[in-house]
Amino acid sequence: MRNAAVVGIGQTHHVSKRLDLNMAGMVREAAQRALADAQLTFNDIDAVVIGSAPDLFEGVALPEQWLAGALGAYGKPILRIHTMGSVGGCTAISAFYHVASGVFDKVLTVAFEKQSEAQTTWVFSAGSGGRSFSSGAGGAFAPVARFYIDRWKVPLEMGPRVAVKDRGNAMRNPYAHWKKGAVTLEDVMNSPMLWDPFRYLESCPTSDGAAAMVFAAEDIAPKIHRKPVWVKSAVAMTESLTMSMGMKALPPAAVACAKRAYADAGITNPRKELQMAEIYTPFSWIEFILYEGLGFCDEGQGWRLLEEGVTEFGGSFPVDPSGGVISTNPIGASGMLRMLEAALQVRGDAEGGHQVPDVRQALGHAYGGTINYHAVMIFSDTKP
Amino acid sequence: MAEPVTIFPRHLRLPYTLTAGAMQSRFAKAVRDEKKIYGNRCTQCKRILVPPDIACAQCWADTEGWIELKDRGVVKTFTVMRVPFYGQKIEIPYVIAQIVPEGGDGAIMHLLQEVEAEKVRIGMRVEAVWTDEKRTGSLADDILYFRPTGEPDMPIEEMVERGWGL
Amino acid sequence: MADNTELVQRQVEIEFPYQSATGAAVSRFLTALRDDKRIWGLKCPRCQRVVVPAQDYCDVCAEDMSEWVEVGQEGEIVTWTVVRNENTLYPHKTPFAYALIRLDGADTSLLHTVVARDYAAIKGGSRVRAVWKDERTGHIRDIGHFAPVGEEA
Amino acid sequence: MRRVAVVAVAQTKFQRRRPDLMPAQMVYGVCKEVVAKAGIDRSEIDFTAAGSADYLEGRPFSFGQALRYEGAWPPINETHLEMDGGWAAYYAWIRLVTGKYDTALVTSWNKSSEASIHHVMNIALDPFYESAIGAGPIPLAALQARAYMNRTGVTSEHLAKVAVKNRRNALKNPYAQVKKDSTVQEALSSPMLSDPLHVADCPPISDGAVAIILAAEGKAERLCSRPAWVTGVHHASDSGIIGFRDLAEVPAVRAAAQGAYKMAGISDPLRDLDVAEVCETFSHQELMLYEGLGFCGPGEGGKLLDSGMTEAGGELAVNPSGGCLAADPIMCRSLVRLGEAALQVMGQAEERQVPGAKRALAHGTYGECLQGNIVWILEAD
Repeated sequence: MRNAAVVGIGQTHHVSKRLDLNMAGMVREAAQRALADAQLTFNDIDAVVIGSAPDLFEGVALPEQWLAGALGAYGKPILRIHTMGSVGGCTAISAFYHVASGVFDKVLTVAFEKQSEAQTTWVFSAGSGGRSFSSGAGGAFAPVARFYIDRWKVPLEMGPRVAVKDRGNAMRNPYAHWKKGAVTLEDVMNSPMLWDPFRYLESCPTSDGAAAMVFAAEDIAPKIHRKPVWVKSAVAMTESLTMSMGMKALPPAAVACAKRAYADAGITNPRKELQMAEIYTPFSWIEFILYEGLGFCDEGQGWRLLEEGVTEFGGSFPVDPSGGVISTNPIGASGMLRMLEAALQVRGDAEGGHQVPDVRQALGHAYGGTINYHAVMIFSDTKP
Repeated sequence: MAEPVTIFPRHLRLPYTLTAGAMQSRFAKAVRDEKKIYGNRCTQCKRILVPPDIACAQCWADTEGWIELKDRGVVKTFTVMRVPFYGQKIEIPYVIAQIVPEGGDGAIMHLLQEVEAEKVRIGMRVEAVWTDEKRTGSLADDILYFRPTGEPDMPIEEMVERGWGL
Repeated sequence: MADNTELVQRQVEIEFPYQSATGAAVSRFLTALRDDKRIWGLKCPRCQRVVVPAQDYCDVCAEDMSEWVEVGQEGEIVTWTVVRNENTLYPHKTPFAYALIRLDGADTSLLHTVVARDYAAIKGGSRVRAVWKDERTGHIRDIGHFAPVGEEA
Repeated sequence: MRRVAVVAVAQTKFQRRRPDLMPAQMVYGVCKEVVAKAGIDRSEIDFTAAGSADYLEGRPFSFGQALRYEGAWPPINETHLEMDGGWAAYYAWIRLVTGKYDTALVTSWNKSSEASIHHVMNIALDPFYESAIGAGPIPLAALQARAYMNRTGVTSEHLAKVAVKNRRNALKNPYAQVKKDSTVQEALSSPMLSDPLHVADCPPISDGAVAIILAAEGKAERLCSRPAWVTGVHHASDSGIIGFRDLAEVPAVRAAAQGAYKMAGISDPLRDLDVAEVCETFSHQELMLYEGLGFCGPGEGGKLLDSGMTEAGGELAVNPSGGCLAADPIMCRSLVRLGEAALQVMGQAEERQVPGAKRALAHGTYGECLQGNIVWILEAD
C-alpha cells in the first residue's frame, strides 16, 4: 500500500442556519476552501467521496446524484458513504484508501449536514408509524452515560466539566458554532436537563456546515503542499447495534478500532506518542467512555483524566481543542471535522489560538449509531 | 416589492406499506391477541432473544423455539426525554427505559410511568400495563407503559454478570 | 415458523415541511418568476453555456457563475413524453406531457410540463410558450405549464 | 495493480413482494450462503461493504438493522454506502487493491415493494426545479427514450425486442422475477405508461438481496477453482440535473467503459468480450448501452440488436440473466449484474451459462437516465 497525505483542508463557518447557501453551495464552499488550500481546482481532482448522515435531514434522497456537478464530479467517480454519526470519519478514510490503493492520485472528500432544513430529533422518529420512543441522538446515548455513572460511581459534576472544557476551547476556534463564550460549571449545572443525564450545555447543537479534505499520493503530495500531513492509520470498525448497549459501557468496536489503528501506526502508548486527539463527543459523559475505548486510560478511569486536567487545552494530552462536537455538530461533517482538526494540528495550522504546541502525531476519531460505528485516523508530520 | 425568495418550502409526504415479516408478525399477533411477549433462543449461545429474531446478533446463528416471557422485568438503563419534536405523540417529559423481560436476555424499549422521573433507577423491577382498547400488535401502543412493582432492585453487579449487554 | 399465515402491515408516511434555503442564484431566479414573470439564466465563464434554470455553478465545469442573461418565454421542445398513469406528485391531471424545453437564448433545457390540445401534434422542435399562473409564490410552477405557441390563451 | 477476483456469489430469488422477511433480514441468508460457498469462516473476512437506501426502507439509519445479519460480532471492519451495492463492491475492491486486506464481503438489499419508487426517486432530483415538477423514473426515462429514438431512428419495435429477449433469457434464471416467452407484438400492445414506453419496456418492482465475496490473489485461488478476476473497472457520473444533459447521449457510460477497457487492455469489446450483464432499467437503455460501451458505433444500437449478436446464443450475449427488465431490486441492481457476470466467468451460471465464457463485462447504474455508471471487466485465467 502506498502512502497518502492530506494536502488540502477546508471547512465552513458552522452556524445553526446557513440561509445564504443551499446544500450544493454549502458543500462547494468547503470543497473550494480545501482546493484553495491545496492550490488545486476541481479539474485536478480524480475522484470525489462524499458523506452525510440520513438523507432525511435535508429531504434530498441519494444526494450524490444532485451534488455530483456541484463537486466537480461530472464525468468522474463519485462515491457516497453513510455510517451514521461516524460518516465523516469513514468518508475521509474512504478517500484515503482511494489514493493509497494506487488507483487515484488526488481525491477530494466532502462531508456535510444542513440540519436547519428539517428538525433533527424528528428525523430519528421518522417512519415509525404509531408512538415512537425514539428520543433523538441524546436519547440514544443517555442510557449508556447513565450506566457509566452508576457503574463507576463517578462524581456528577464530571460530565458537566466536559462541557466547560469544550465550550471554552471553542472560543479559540473561529469555525466553531458555539460563540457565546466560555461557560462555568455552574452555568452547565443550571442549564435545563434535556435527556438525563445530559443538560442543554452538555449537548451538541444542530449545525449547518461542511468539511472537506484533499488526499494525494506520496510522490506528488510534497509538491502540492509545503507540509503534507501523512496518514499512518485509517481504520473503521462496526459491531451489531445491540452490542454496544453493553453493561460495560466500553464500546467493543472502539476498542477494536483503536487497537488496529495503534498497531498500524506502531503506537504502544497513545498518550505519549500522540500529542493530542480530536474525538467525537456529542454529549458530555460520552467523552470518558471514549477515553477508555480508545485506550487513553484503563476502564473506569476516563473521568479521572479530565479531573486531573490531562485533557484540558493546556494539559499534557489535549482532547478536542477545537471545541469538539459539543460546540459544533453538522452531523455528517462532524466526523470529518475531527480528522481535519487533527491534521491541522499536525500541520501547525490550527487558527485562532487553538493550536496545541509541537504536535507531531495526532488522532482523529468519529463514532455513530449506538456507539457501534467507529473510525480512527492517525496523522503524522513524518512519512511512514 | 415583496421580499426575495430565500426559503423554498417542500412539504414532503412519502407513503410506505411496511410489513413486519413472519417472525415479527407472530410476535405482534401474540401482543395483540394474547397480551403476551415472546422470545426465541439462539441455537448456539442459547440466550433468549427479545424481541425474537431470525438470527442471533452475537453468534450470527439461527434461532429456534418460541418462548413465553413475563410482561414484567428489570430496568437495564433509561433516560428522561424532555425535548419536543415534530410529530411527537407522547407528552414530555417522559421516561424511556430499556427493560429486560423476565425469562429473556434482550431488552425492549418502553415508557415508564407511575413514578417520578427522579426516582427511576437502573435495576428497578417493573411490570407492563396493557391497553384494553383495540390493540394493533405494536408493543409500543398495546402496552401503555411499564410501572414499578415495588420489589427490591436487581443489583448492577448481577446485571453485569448476566451479560445483558450482549 | 409454524404460524405465518397473517402478516402484520402498517401504513406509514414520512411527512415533513422542509425549509430548503435556495442560495443566491435560485433565489433570484424564483423571485423573478414571481415578481416579473421573467426567466433568467446564468452564463458559465468556462463553457460559455447559458444555463436555465439558473444555479450558482455550472454542473459540467463546476465553475461559479455570476453573469445573468435573460432568456425568452418561448422555446422549442427537445424531447417529451405524454404521461398516462396517475401519480399524486403530478402537477396536472393526465394526460399531460413532461418535456425538456430549450428556451430561446438558453443552452440547457428546462424540465417542465406541456398542456396541449393535441399531443399527437407535438414534435421535436415544436414551439411552446410559458403560461403563467396568476397567483405566484416563487416556485418553478409559477409557470403553470408550457403550451404550444398559439394555444397559450 | 494487485489482482482481485469475485470468488463467490449468492442471491435471493427476486420477487414482487418479500413479506416474510423485513428488509435487513433478507441479508442473513445470502451472507451465510456466500460465506459457505467460499468455504471460509466469517472471521476470515477482512472487510465488509454494504449498500442500501434509507428512503426506500422508510426509516433513517435503516442499514444498522442489517449488521446483525451480516455477522458484525465481534466488531468487523465495515463501511456502509448509501448507494447501489455495485459501488459498495467498488469500495471493497479499492480496499483489497491496497494489499492491506485479502477478502471482502459485499452485500446489498432492497425492498422497494414497501415504498413508492416514484416518490423516493423524485426527491433525489434537484430539489428546486426538477423535483418540484413532480417527475419520477418512468417519465424521465421516457424523455430519454424519445430523445434517443429521435437521434438514431431506433423504433418502438426495437425496444419491445429488448424486453422480449431479456425476459425470455430470464426463463433460464431461477433468481429472476419476470420471465416469459412472448412476442414483440405482445410487448407493443402492453399499455402505454409514458410514451414511448410501454409497460413491457419498464422494470418490475423487486425485493431481494445479494452478496458476493471478493478475494485478492494468493487467497482467491484457494477459495474458488476458477475465480473471476477483475481486470478492469471504472465508474463515472453524469450531471444529476436532467435539463443539463443531452439525454440522447451517455457520456458517463463512455467514461466508465473507457476507464475499464484501458485497465483491461480491451480495444474491441464486441470481439474481446464473451458476455455482458448490463443495467437496462428501461428497454431503450440496453441499446444506448451498446453504443456507450462500444459494442457498436453511434446510432447503431438497434442494428446490433437486429443482428442477433446480443441474443443468448450470439457472439456477445447481453443479459443472459434477463437483466433489470426481469428483476430490478434498485439498490442491488448493479451488484447483481456483477454477480451474474462473475458466475458466467466462474462457469457457475447453470442453465443460463454462456458456453466457454472467459471474459465478461458487468455494468451498473444509479440515478435517472443512466446518470452514474460503473463498468467491470472480469476474466478467467
